[in-house]
Amino acid sequence: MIAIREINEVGFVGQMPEQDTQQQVRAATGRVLVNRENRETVGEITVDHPRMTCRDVNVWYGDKHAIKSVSLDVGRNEVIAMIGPSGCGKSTFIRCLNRMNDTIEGCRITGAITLDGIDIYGKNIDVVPLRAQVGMVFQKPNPFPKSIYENIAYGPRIHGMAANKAELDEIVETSLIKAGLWNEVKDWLGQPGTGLSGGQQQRLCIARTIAVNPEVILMDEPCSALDPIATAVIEDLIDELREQYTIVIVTHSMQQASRVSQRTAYFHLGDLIEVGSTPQIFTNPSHQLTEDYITGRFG
Amino acid sequence: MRKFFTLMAVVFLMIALFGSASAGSGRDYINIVGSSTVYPFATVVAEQFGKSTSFKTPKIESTGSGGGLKLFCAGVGVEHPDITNASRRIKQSEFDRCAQNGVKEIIEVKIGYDGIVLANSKKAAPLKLTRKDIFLALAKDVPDPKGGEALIPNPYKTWKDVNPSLPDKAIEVLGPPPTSGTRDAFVELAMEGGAKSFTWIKAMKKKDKKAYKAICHTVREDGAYVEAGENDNLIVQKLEANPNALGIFGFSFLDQNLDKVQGSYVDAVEPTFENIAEGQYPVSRPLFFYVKKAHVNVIPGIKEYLVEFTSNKAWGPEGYLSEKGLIPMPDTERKEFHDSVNALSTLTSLK
Amino acid sequence: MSPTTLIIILLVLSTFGYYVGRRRALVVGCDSAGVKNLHSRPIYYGSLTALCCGIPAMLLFGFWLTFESTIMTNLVVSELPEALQNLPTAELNLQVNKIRNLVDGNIVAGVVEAEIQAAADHYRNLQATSNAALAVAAISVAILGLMIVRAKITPLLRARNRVEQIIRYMLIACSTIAIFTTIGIVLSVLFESIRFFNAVPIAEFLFGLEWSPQMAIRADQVGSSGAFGAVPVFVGTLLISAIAMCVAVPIGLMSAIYLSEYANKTFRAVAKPLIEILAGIPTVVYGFFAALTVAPFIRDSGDLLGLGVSSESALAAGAVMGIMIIPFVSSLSDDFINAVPQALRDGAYSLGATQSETIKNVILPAALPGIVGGVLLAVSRAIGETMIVVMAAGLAANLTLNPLETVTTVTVQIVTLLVGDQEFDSPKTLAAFALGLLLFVVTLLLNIIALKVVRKYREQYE
Amino acid sequence: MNNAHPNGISPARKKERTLDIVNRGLGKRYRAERRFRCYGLLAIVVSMVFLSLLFISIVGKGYSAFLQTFVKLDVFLDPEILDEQSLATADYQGLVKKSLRGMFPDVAGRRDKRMLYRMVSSGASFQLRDLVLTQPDVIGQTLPVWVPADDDVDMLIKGHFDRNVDEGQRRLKDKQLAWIDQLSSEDRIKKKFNTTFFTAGDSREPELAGIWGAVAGSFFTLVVTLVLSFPIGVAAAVYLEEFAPKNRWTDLIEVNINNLAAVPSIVFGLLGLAVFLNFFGLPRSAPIVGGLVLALMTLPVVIIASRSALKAVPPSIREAALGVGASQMQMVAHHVLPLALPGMLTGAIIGMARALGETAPLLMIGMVAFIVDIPTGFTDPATALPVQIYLWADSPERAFVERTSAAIMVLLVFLITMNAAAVILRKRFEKRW
Repeated sequence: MIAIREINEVGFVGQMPEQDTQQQVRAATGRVLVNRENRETVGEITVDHPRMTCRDVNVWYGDKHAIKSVSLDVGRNEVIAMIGPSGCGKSTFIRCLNRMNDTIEGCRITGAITLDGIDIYGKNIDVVPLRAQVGMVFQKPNPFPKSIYENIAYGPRIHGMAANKAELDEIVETSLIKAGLWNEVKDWLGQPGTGLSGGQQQRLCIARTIAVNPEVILMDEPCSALDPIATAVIEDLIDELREQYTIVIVTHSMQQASRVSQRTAYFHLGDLIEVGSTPQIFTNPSHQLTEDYITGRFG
Repeated sequence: MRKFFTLMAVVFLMIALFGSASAGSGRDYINIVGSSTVYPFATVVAEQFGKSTSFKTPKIESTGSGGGLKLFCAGVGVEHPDITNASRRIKQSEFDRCAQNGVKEIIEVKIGYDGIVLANSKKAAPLKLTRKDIFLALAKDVPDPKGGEALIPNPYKTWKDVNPSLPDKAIEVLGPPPTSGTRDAFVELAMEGGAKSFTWIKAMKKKDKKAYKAICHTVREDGAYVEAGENDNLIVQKLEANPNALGIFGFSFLDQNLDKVQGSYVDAVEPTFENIAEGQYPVSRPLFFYVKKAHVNVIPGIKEYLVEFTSNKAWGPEGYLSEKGLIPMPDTERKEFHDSVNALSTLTSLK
Repeated sequence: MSPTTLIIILLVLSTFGYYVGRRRALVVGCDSAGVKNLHSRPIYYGSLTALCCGIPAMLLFGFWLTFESTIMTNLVVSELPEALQNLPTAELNLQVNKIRNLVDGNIVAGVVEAEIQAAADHYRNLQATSNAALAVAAISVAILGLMIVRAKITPLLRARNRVEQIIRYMLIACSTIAIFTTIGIVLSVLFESIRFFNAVPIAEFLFGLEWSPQMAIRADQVGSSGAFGAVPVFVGTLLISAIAMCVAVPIGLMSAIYLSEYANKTFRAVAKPLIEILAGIPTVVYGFFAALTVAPFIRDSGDLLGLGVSSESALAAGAVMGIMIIPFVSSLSDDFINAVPQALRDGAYSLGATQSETIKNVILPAALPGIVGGVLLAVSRAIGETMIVVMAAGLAANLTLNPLETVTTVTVQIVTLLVGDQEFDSPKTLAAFALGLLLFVVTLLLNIIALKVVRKYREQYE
Repeated sequence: MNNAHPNGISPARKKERTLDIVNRGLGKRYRAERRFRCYGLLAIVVSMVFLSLLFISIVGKGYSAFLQTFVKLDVFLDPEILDEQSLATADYQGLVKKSLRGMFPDVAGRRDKRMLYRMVSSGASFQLRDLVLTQPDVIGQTLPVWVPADDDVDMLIKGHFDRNVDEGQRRLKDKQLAWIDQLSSEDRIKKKFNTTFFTAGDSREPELAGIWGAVAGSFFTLVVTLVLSFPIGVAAAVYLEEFAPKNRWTDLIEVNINNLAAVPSIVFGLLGLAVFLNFFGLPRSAPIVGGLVLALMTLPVVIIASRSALKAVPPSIREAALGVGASQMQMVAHHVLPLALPGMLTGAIIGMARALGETAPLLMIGMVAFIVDIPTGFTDPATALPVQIYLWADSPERAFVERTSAAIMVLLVFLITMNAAAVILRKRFEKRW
């Protein structure tokens, strides 16, 4: 197959500066796409009783076509991982799920994304409750320049979730407990959140998200700025959170994806190449691109 | 690099040009300072003088009579002013100070009269005051209204308190600071005049002149008298905005703004051109300027400026100064000063 | 030869030196093994020659001009007849002025006496001689410099380093001017202030509650009591500044928020420069506006409400000053709001905060230190603002916090105390310098704090 | 929405779904949102209102100053009065008066005559003099001459005086009004463009006053300021940004510069008074002193702007230059400075604009005098445009209010042009690295 050879050829350019790689890969896959007339995703994109469904989602940043016709379901109480090389659109994709892309100028989205059967890009949909339901944790921990307590209490406070101080205290405590941070910070709740270590900050951000009691949590490479020990703590946390929440996690670490997720979706240059159960994707990928990526030929 | 050199070269060129321009050139224009009351008259004369002769137009700074005399008396020489305007006569202390600094020959020129008016906005009714009212309203300490020869801090808040025939309005008077000749003349003519109506105060003049002056000349400082600077025009603007306030300024400002403000009657005399010229209006004072004789043949144009100022077309009854509000002197007085200026006769002592 | 011609000649000479130096370098460089042998590029040899030719000559020229006038005057005076020479200095000075006017061809007053005319001719001669001497001296210095450098040019001469060294010294000299300015300011107000504090105790000045500097300036005049307590003046200044801030901070901050968070590009492109026009309007225009438009308006509206508003109310001056400061606050706040990282906004939005909640609870607290610094800078500007208060605020130093009353400010007092009356001995004029010192110190402290805060804030997000 | 699935909240605290809680408070929150947004818009609207009020009030007061009322006189240039010897000093005023009397032969009495003479400006006689001096052959003819009307007449024609108020409260009396009406009906009154305003120096007569003297004063002052502050400012910025080692000395310089940028301008006036006037003995009221003071005041602005322009040049360019073996000085002169120059120029223009509008320090150094002659050099006594505005704001004549406003308009035109130039320069040369 010519297409695969093309990709194989670009495999080595991964060592070149990122920009060049992308351009080369784009050039290469330009040819790939011509050959791959049917761009349908390999694997089962649907699940029973999906929490969120995406159909034919396209995203443009100005002229740049960042996501190309992606369809994918997110099931209940599962952790679904998005993997793929840099710039493949996985972050863009999850930012569509709670309309964080709205804040980016020149971003245009087509297609349908539903949450519990309701189109979140529908005319009368309000982003505020949507985002309260679909929380998000970012690549770089971004605690507010306030105390730890205030960081957690911020969401419940603006949404009016606590009737009084005691309830708020309780929410803060449970959230911190769930995020596994309680024991570390319970005596320092008044200290600024920015004073914590990177891993703690990220868990603080997770706790902040949990405090609003969302139904879906989006995590955009939550461990990329952390060391392996902090990463391990977060991964354990994700595992625990799965009990109560639906989690969509973007990661460029395949190991992490295999450790925390039940399903994995592989993105490549804006296309969703393959979806499947995590063990299947990592042990027996159906698509050549997936296999190349997983086996480390590029990425 | 080359650009940098060019830049540097230009800088040096400029600095050198300035240097050469400022080094060693003489002053060829008259430098006048002094009263803000005389300023409008002096500037008109200066302008006429500049336009009708080949001399440069004098430079005139408005510094107030006190400040002007101080600068004037600082010494003889190009760096000191040649002429100072004053809205009152030079005082003995100033005269001595001048002499002490080498300014021994001073030519005194009286140019005319100016009424000091207490004016208020046309939106309110004109006030009919007496000098006694003015004294009682504005002095720092006034005779105890209960009688007796004691002084108490000024208790009056409204004009009605001062005199029941006056309106029930708060006393708010905008007037000049003590550096101003207008203020000097005002306290001397209006307040002292009013204070004299108390016989015991009048009697004090002979006994204890200093205490007498302190009573007559000290203006209250509790906010009823607002020192509004020497900017008479702004006072007029402010009066227009505030119908309750009175302003103290020269007649020329009243004359210019007759559509906005009106002068209060003082001792039943309205401040009009005629009344002041005839000496009816009690609060009017002469205006002067003083010239250093030592400068006369050195700084170009001083003599010619004096001629212009003392010409009939300037200070005469139909002269252009009267149009600006200066009240001309009687013919004999004008002639007297005209002659003394022509003869450059100097002030020997203050009679 | 006039100084201007001389300067031009020196410049031409320097240019000539440049070519001589370059040429020499080429010749010297080629003498050995080609141009490559030269330490620096030929233009540096040229530049070095030009500098060594021009700078000493220019310095000589400068010194000459500085002292020329004094020396010549003395020479001329010594030639004057005894009678004139024996005049007191001041009158001699006048005669010299007359001579100078004659020399300059100005109109001269009165009759020109023969001896004065002679002196003027003498002066003119001297001037001609001096100019000629200066020309000869400067040109010879220039040529000498040129020759020396030219002779020194060898392939080993490190011309570039020397040129760069000279330029570096010039740059250093330029950068120290700021220090000299500060020293100049401090000295120029300090000496007079010390004299003032000799007359008025410093504690009385700083803590006195009464300000009434209108002392009698002559012995026979009865002035006011002459109290020099700066507290009312400062309270007045702070009152007006506070009013200004009450106008400027909310409006400036809210406009900055709207422009940076809500407005679309076109709106921003139009509104931002328009707001900034407010900062470009000279303060004298604001003063005129305040005195003639705003103050009467406030006064009239006060009357409608049955309030007694002074026609020189602090409110009018403060409000107009606030308008002036709006763009200052808004553009600084804009900078700081834009400096808040997008990640913080994302964090808040992802929790479901509305835009205003994000702004109020996340962006503003994050930008607060910067904004506070900016506001402090604005306060220091308000305190030092002069023309608006000179034209619209009063002179009466009332110790009050009522914005409807008249108050006075430090700058108003400086202007009224100093404009015109220039003699440096009464506490009245000296008080202006003490106030100037106080003003300088207060704004200095404010600026230092503000700049520290701002810098710290900038580092936080850099 | 589908609420069938248990969402795992601890059974102890039975909680509603987030969505419901959020939706409940949403209306209130959106109202707050809209309110907040409105405040923002309001703030901008308020600033715009202030700006337009300012402009409207000034333009409304001042636009009429660009026109001036002229009166046509038929002047007989009497050879008896104008003899050859004293053409420059002849009684031109008399000629003007005579022609006025000729037009209104029935005016009698000193008072009335005076009122009549007051109708035309005192500048009329100088205008006649200039006419005769330039064209001596007109002597003996009767010429129609347009002379400027007096400021009161001017104000009336422009509608600034209300002619319906009581006579006693008017500057123009009924008789004068009648004469004016007669003149207008004879087409002898006309409003023409006021060239005097742009070509004359200060004057006590509003109809003869112009801003040219002040503009020239401002020009000389700004030349001094520019020549001193720009090169020195750029040199200082280059040193501090490119060469200075980081030590206490340069720290001190930095702190100084930042402080000086925020020191009140009046303090610079005090500096000028003490140092330039009293210590160096430079002349009062001279543009050179004004320029020096303003240069010191603008210097920090120029330095700060130049430094940020230098900072904006990316280090990669410096490294590239150093990498090919340029010396530090060469790197700066050949690469950094040319790239930063537009930014520096922008800063300089803004600094100049600020200096042009500055008044307070000039008050301290005596540039507030009455000066009629147009300054021709750096040491001539001069005033500056903003100071002229300050002086005119003080003048008693009503006609000066419109002239003040007109002078403000001229000043604003200058300032807006300069700022626009700075903006254009920035736009034109702005590089995104």
